[in-house]
Amino acid sequence: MMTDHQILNRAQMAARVAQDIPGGWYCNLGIGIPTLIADHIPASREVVLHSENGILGMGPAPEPDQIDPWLINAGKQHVTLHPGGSFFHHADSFAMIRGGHIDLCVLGAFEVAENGDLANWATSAADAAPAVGGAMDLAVGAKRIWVVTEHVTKDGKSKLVERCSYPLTALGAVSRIYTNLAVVDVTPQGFVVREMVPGLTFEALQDRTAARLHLPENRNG
Amino acid sequence: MMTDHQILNRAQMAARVAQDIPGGWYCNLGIGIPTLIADHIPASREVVLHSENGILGMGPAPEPDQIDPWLINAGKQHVTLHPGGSFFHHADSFAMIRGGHIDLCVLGAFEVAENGDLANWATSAADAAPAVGGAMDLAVGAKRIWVVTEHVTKDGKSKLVERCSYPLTALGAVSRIYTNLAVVDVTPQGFVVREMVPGLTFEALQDRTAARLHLPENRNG
Amino acid sequence: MIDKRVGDLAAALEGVGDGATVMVGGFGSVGQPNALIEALIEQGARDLTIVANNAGAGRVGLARLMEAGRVRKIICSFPRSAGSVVFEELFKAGRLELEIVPQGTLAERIRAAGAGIPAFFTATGYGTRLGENKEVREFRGRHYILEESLPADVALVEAWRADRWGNCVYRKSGRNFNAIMATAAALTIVQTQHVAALGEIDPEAVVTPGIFVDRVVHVPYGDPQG
Amino acid sequence: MIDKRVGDLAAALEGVGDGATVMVGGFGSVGQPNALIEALIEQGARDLTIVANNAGAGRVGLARLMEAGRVRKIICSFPRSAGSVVFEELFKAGRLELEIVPQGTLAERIRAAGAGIPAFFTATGYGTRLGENKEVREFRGRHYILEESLPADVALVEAWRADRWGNCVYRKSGRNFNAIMATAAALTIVQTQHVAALGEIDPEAVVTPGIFVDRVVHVPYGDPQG
Repeated sequence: MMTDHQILNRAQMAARVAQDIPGGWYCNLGIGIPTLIADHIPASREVVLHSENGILGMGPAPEPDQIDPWLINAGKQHVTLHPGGSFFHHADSFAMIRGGHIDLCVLGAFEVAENGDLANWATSAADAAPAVGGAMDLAVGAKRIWVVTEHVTKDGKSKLVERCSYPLTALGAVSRIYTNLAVVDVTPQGFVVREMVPGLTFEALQDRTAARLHLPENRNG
Repeated sequence: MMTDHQILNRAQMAARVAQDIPGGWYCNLGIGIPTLIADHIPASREVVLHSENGILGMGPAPEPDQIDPWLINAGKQHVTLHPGGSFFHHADSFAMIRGGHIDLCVLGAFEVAENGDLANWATSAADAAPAVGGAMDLAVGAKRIWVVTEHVTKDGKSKLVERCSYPLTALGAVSRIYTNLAVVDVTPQGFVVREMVPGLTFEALQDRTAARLHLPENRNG
Repeated sequence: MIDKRVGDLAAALEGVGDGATVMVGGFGSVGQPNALIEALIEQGARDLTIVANNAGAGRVGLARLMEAGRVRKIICSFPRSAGSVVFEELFKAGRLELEIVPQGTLAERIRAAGAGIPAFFTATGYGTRLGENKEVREFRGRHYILEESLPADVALVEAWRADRWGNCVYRKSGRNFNAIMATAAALTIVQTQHVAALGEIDPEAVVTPGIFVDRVVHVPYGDPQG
Repeated sequence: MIDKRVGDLAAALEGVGDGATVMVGGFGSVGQPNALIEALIEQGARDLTIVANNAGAGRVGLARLMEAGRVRKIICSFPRSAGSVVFEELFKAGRLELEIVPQGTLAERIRAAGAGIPAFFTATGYGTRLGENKEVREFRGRHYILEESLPADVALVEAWRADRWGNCVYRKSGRNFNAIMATAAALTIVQTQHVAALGEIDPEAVVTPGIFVDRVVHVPYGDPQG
């Protein structure tokens, strides 16, 4: 079924998330699309970026001739430091995370369930050596977890599901999902669609989603 | 019963303890006589003093005109800092203590039992508001605990006892006691006298001690 | 623009509620947030639980807050010290609840609260009166007791320098409980001797990153007294 | 006089025994104690348990130690990364034991070992595969699992500057696991880019006080590669 609607690319998805991050928040942006979000926060809006390898106040990637080999982010990319930034060790860094001091963490996902369960670290229960990194700590520790991801996998499988089938990262962690098709809140009632790309109908979105979608109450009522 | 023996004063007791502290040790010296020990460590012997309020490498009291009001020790006295010293917060300070990184802590005591139990924080089980400070952490955390104290109280009661009657600070913590009359090791066999002040007999020392004293095996055999 | 500086002490203390648990930094006279304590007396919140190493001295600062009848309970390691006269009076009169905590356990419970650790085991206090009624467990042949984290509603902190993001450094033995209390409260209020421009504090030497700090008030208080 | 400096890498690694648990600092290419790892390969200790964030990359450093058959087990948070070829080979062949630990839990277990905390509760991993078979407890309405501390026999640390007492500072994101591993091992060995005179490192900015350090070896290694 073809519909004539827009599909956001990775940069557009990152830009859409960036819109919703207010100045003054302390944010940790995961590897992949989340990392791109930083480029879409206007310089005038002070958002303080945290990297779990011990950086607060991270700035954008340096010009190639300005690279400091001693300054990388959790994704092992070279970064810069804003005035007001600071360095600390791994235990202090995860104290910030686990202690609930990070306002927002944006992560990628394999699956998000309608109860907020997140699966984003292992693609198979049989994989004996998946790499968890800091995902579990971030998912339980940050004040809010947003996921940014394609709505469906390359094989057309919905990433929004009733219950996760992949190994869980954390229970009930996710409060909002930004996909290339929609912005979806995770509520006690399940998935509530807040926004869709132009040209997409609710029914078409539901067709691509393996869990029931709801419209906000004020649109139902 | 009068005997013609020496009785060490506080400074002499402190000096006696100082003799046994080798260079390179990290030491925490409690309030009272233990604090005096620092004055008796020769400048040529590098012993690094820790204060639980966040100082390592503490130096002696400053000259009156050199006082830095921002630098006090755990006994709230003005101190100095040696080159190589460092400052840290209370959690890091007690991580050093609890984590077994302090080679030696010297404390005062109300009572030490022959099994190494220490009572040095509360003088009565009925006292509802005794001040414990860092005594319990030091007593369980330092690699070795030595006690320096008068052998008997002002009322003539032995501070070396079979079992403590005062509230305990820690179980089996003390390994050596320096008194104004003797140096006594706490061993699995109980109190073993290593040294007595000149003129004092073992019997006279036993008379002033409320637990059985032993001589070292090599002196018995 | 992030600017955590507030204009005066009244603004710094705004919203502290009755029944709040308030941490107060400092050890001895060094690092005491005296101006914030005075402002808390002005501010009027009652029925407070105070977390501090000591229970005040003389009739100023923490002692004055207690004397004004505003403190229901104090959690500390060393209530009795030279000049703790107000504490003695109130405690004898049964008008003050007291929880004594070994100093290292107090520090670790505060740090745990800031680090999202609800409870931990420690050997400190095992077999003593302060370990009574606490869960005991053996690890690798040694006995430990379970201690819970100690979070607060408000932390009153004294810093040496702070910037508009709330980054703080302390001065010598003034770091003490200040740096850990800053991490453990829902509302962390800093009185700072000096205000630094953003970027002026060496990123390698920041002790309290701004993420932990909510308000900064500039109080050039001068040296600790006594 | 306290002088923890040793003349060469062989002296730095002296006495590391077969079966030792060895912590290796670094995150990505930054703060890797590469010279000490190479020296450990030379030194010959076998049957090692390695604690590190990653399981090595390429065929150098940690990967070369593993390829040489000297590692029995690895405890890490992120074994699979770009270029973790040696890990993949050994793990598939069943020649390497693996314990995966969430990065924050790994950091806290190491910190706990250094701080004399044998175990603590954390929410991380609750309800997941990595929380299976761990004790669960509820505090204030939330579920947590019990994690034990992770001490080591040896820690290999890379510092930016160190003095003869062993005081260390790190460089930017090179602090990472180095500063906590330094506290958690019976034998802490530091390779430092620069040696400072005693007193040259600002006492307010020391990250690892010398009390945690046993040996310092001067290795002007240069910038991280890659």
